Amino acid sequence: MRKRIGAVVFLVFFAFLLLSVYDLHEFGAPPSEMDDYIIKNTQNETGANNAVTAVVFDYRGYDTLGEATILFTAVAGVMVLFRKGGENEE
Amino acid sequence: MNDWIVTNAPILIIATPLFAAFLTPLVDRVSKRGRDAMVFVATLITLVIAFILAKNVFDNGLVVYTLGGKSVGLTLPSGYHVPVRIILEVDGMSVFMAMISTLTSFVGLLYSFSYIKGEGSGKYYTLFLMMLVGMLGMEMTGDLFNLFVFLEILSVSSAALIAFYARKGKPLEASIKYIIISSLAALFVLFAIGLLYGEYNLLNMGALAGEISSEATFTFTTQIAFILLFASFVLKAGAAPMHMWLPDAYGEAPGAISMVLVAATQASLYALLRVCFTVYSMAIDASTIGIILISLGLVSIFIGATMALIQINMKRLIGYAAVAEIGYILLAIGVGFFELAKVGGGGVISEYGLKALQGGVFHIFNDVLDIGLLFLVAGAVIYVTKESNLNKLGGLAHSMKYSSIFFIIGMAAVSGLPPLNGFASKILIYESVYKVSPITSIIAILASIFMLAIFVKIFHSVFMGPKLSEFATCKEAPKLMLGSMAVIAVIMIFFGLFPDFVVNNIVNPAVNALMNQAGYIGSVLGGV
Amino acid sequence: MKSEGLSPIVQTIAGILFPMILIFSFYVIMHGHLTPGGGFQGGAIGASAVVMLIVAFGAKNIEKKIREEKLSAFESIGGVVFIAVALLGLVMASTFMSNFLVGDIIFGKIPPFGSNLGILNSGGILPILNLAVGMKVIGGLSAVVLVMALASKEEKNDI
Amino acid sequence: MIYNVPFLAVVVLIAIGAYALLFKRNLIKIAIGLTILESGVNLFLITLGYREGDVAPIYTNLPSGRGMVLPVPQALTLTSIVIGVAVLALILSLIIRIYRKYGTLDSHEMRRLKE
Repeated sequence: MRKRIGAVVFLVFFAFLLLSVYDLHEFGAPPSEMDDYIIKNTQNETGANNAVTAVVFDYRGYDTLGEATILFTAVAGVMVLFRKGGENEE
Repeated sequence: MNDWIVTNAPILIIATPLFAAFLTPLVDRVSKRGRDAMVFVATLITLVIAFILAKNVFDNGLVVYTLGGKSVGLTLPSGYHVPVRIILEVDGMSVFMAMISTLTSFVGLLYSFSYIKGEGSGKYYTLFLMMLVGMLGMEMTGDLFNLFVFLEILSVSSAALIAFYARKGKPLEASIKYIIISSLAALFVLFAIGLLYGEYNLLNMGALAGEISSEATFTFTTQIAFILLFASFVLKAGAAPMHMWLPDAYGEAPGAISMVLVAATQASLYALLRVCFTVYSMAIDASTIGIILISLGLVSIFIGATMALIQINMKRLIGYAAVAEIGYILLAIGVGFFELAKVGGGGVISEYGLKALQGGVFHIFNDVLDIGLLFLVAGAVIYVTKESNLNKLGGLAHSMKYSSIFFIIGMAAVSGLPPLNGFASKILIYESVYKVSPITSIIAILASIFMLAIFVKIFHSVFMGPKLSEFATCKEAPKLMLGSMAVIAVIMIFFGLFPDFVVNNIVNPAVNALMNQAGYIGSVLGGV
Repeated sequence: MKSEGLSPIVQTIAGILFPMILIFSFYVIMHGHLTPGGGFQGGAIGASAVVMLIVAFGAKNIEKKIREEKLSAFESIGGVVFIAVALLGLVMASTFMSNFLVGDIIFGKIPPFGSNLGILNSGGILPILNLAVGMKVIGGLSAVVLVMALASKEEKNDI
Repeated sequence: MIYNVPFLAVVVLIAIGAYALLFKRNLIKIAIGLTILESGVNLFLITLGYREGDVAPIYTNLPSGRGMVLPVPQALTLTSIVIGVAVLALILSLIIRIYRKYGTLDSHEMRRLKE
């Protein structure tokens, strides 16, 4: 019974996702107002030839700070999990 | 200098704890005391900046901050009509949440100083600061993808801290449950962001709200993106049908982390409000969403109150009470949303609709304080006795006088007894919900009474009765722990005694900010 | 220590390859603003060099040479540099993360518009941030792999 | 709409990942499911930025007369991949710990939280 409910939920979910991309723009022709600005101005605003790097470190550099933070957090988390000692805690 | 701080406060509030978190492992190698001092100072500075920012926003309205731009207020690149860079947008609701986050983190840090000892304490404080960064980042940002990034920071650091006692089994189970559910929710948030990006080529929430402002542009893809965002944030906020991770996570985390986790859950709730009220409020059928929120709230109240009854672990019981409290918030917000639909938006709302929103937003703060205080007391009990089973605990009031007083304050506030803060917000909720549906209001009141009964029972079993021999050597909790509990208790009593002052000065700006969608859009796109 | 690590052939070749991979990683990091790549990609390459050593020599032997706390500190320095550069943007120019080095002497050249061969001395703060993130990723990923490798070697009764 | 096949591939990937999350009991398989799901979302972001006939958005040695695909989705994908790595590292560490503690990876067998 549990499995059957799961299957129904799963199928509904699958159909739902299919519908969601069905209505999206045609593949290969996206709207591009924001990106066109970046492509046109990346060289004179950031001095970088690579527009992706310009987005990663300049236009959306704050996100990159966040993602570097996540990596740092995960490393700290892994080290906490495997730390030595700690038998007598709590 | 002062102006400089005020202008740059939206980023400094995030950069300060982040910088300290990166420095912690380096300082930890040199001196443990130095590390503690640095973490304390960083959190204190963050708290101060939060209040400076709050004053600025309450006085002057919404603040924007363009990251990497030529100037702070230059949201659009010169001569262009869409925002390109990441923009922080801080309105009344953001600073309201920021005050909650910084306050709980500060108190939680004080508590941790005497609670956390031994190996791994350096990493503990790193992760602790990262939780603060994650919450503040979510609350400050005006960019959807950025919201996702900080949501993940919050999830990863919380999961690592829930599993802090990694030698035991239960924290590991709670943690893996939490991290899998969190990343699942975050991935669907990301998918929804992708849908919105593919549809409008925008990531800024204000600009997106401007695009989704009418029925015509509210396409099918956009609707599905809304459903995904709504479901994910409800899941992260721990509302009832998707609450299963919450009592485990709250119950197994170290004492102070349980309290900060409550604030972290409210950050997800904030994201839900942001999506409903700001990004989609013009286009969605608000009455339907209102009814969905009300039913989610009712289910949460019901499940939270009934499941709390059968728990024998003290912290899990409080965790279920937290589910019920989230239910009250969702109920009130749902009623407000329902009323917003009736008059057709535009910032106009009926009197009791406004009251419902006030009650709901006020209750966010009170929930964190009440449940947080109970978790702190529970943490102290576990710290002293090494026992969390309610059937084995007893007679602790003989040795832990102050803790038992704080527990009474906490339980009275959670059950909505006057003159505490829980009463102040719950009376607003009951009053306004009664106007929409009397039966709902009665259920909410009954659930509160039920919670009072549960908490009186556990108070009796934990603190009352004769002194048990196995706890004969137990002393009162350390002073620093009592001090942090006292800070929370004093704020709660203050909120309970002067509810009007709080509602007028803190809650109302937040509520107005939530309803002022045009202002939010205008601050990005200009024109208002 | 007999069971630790692979055969001497593998160990020798890993020892020879290790500096080469690090140099390649450095190249990918420093040319991040000109060619495909950047801090994360280069950092992942560098971390793979460390992982290769861990596989070849065994985690215990590597840990004697370099402790995971050192790697973690290395990562911390990367993070501190990143946020310090971002804060310098706030102090030197207008906003947090602003690219204050464009037009300056270091990394300040602005390339001609359109297709060009690429100038290494361009990109403003981008190369510095690339380097910081590269440090972070090398330190972070190798620390994670080292810790996990050590943990899976631990005796079961150590729990 | 034959041209929307990449989007369909995304949906299939996400569905496979969701299937593993819903029906599998082995924690490692759940982690793999999460990774597949994440790959699906990353592929979705990348396909969103594709413009027909265009090249990567890098000006170094750009072939003349060619346009560029959108750079932002690539940057978002990069961010999302690193986040995925971090989360996966944490999940795998938790799984190692759990296996040490209980000696099993079956999520149904370790329901000790139900008191």
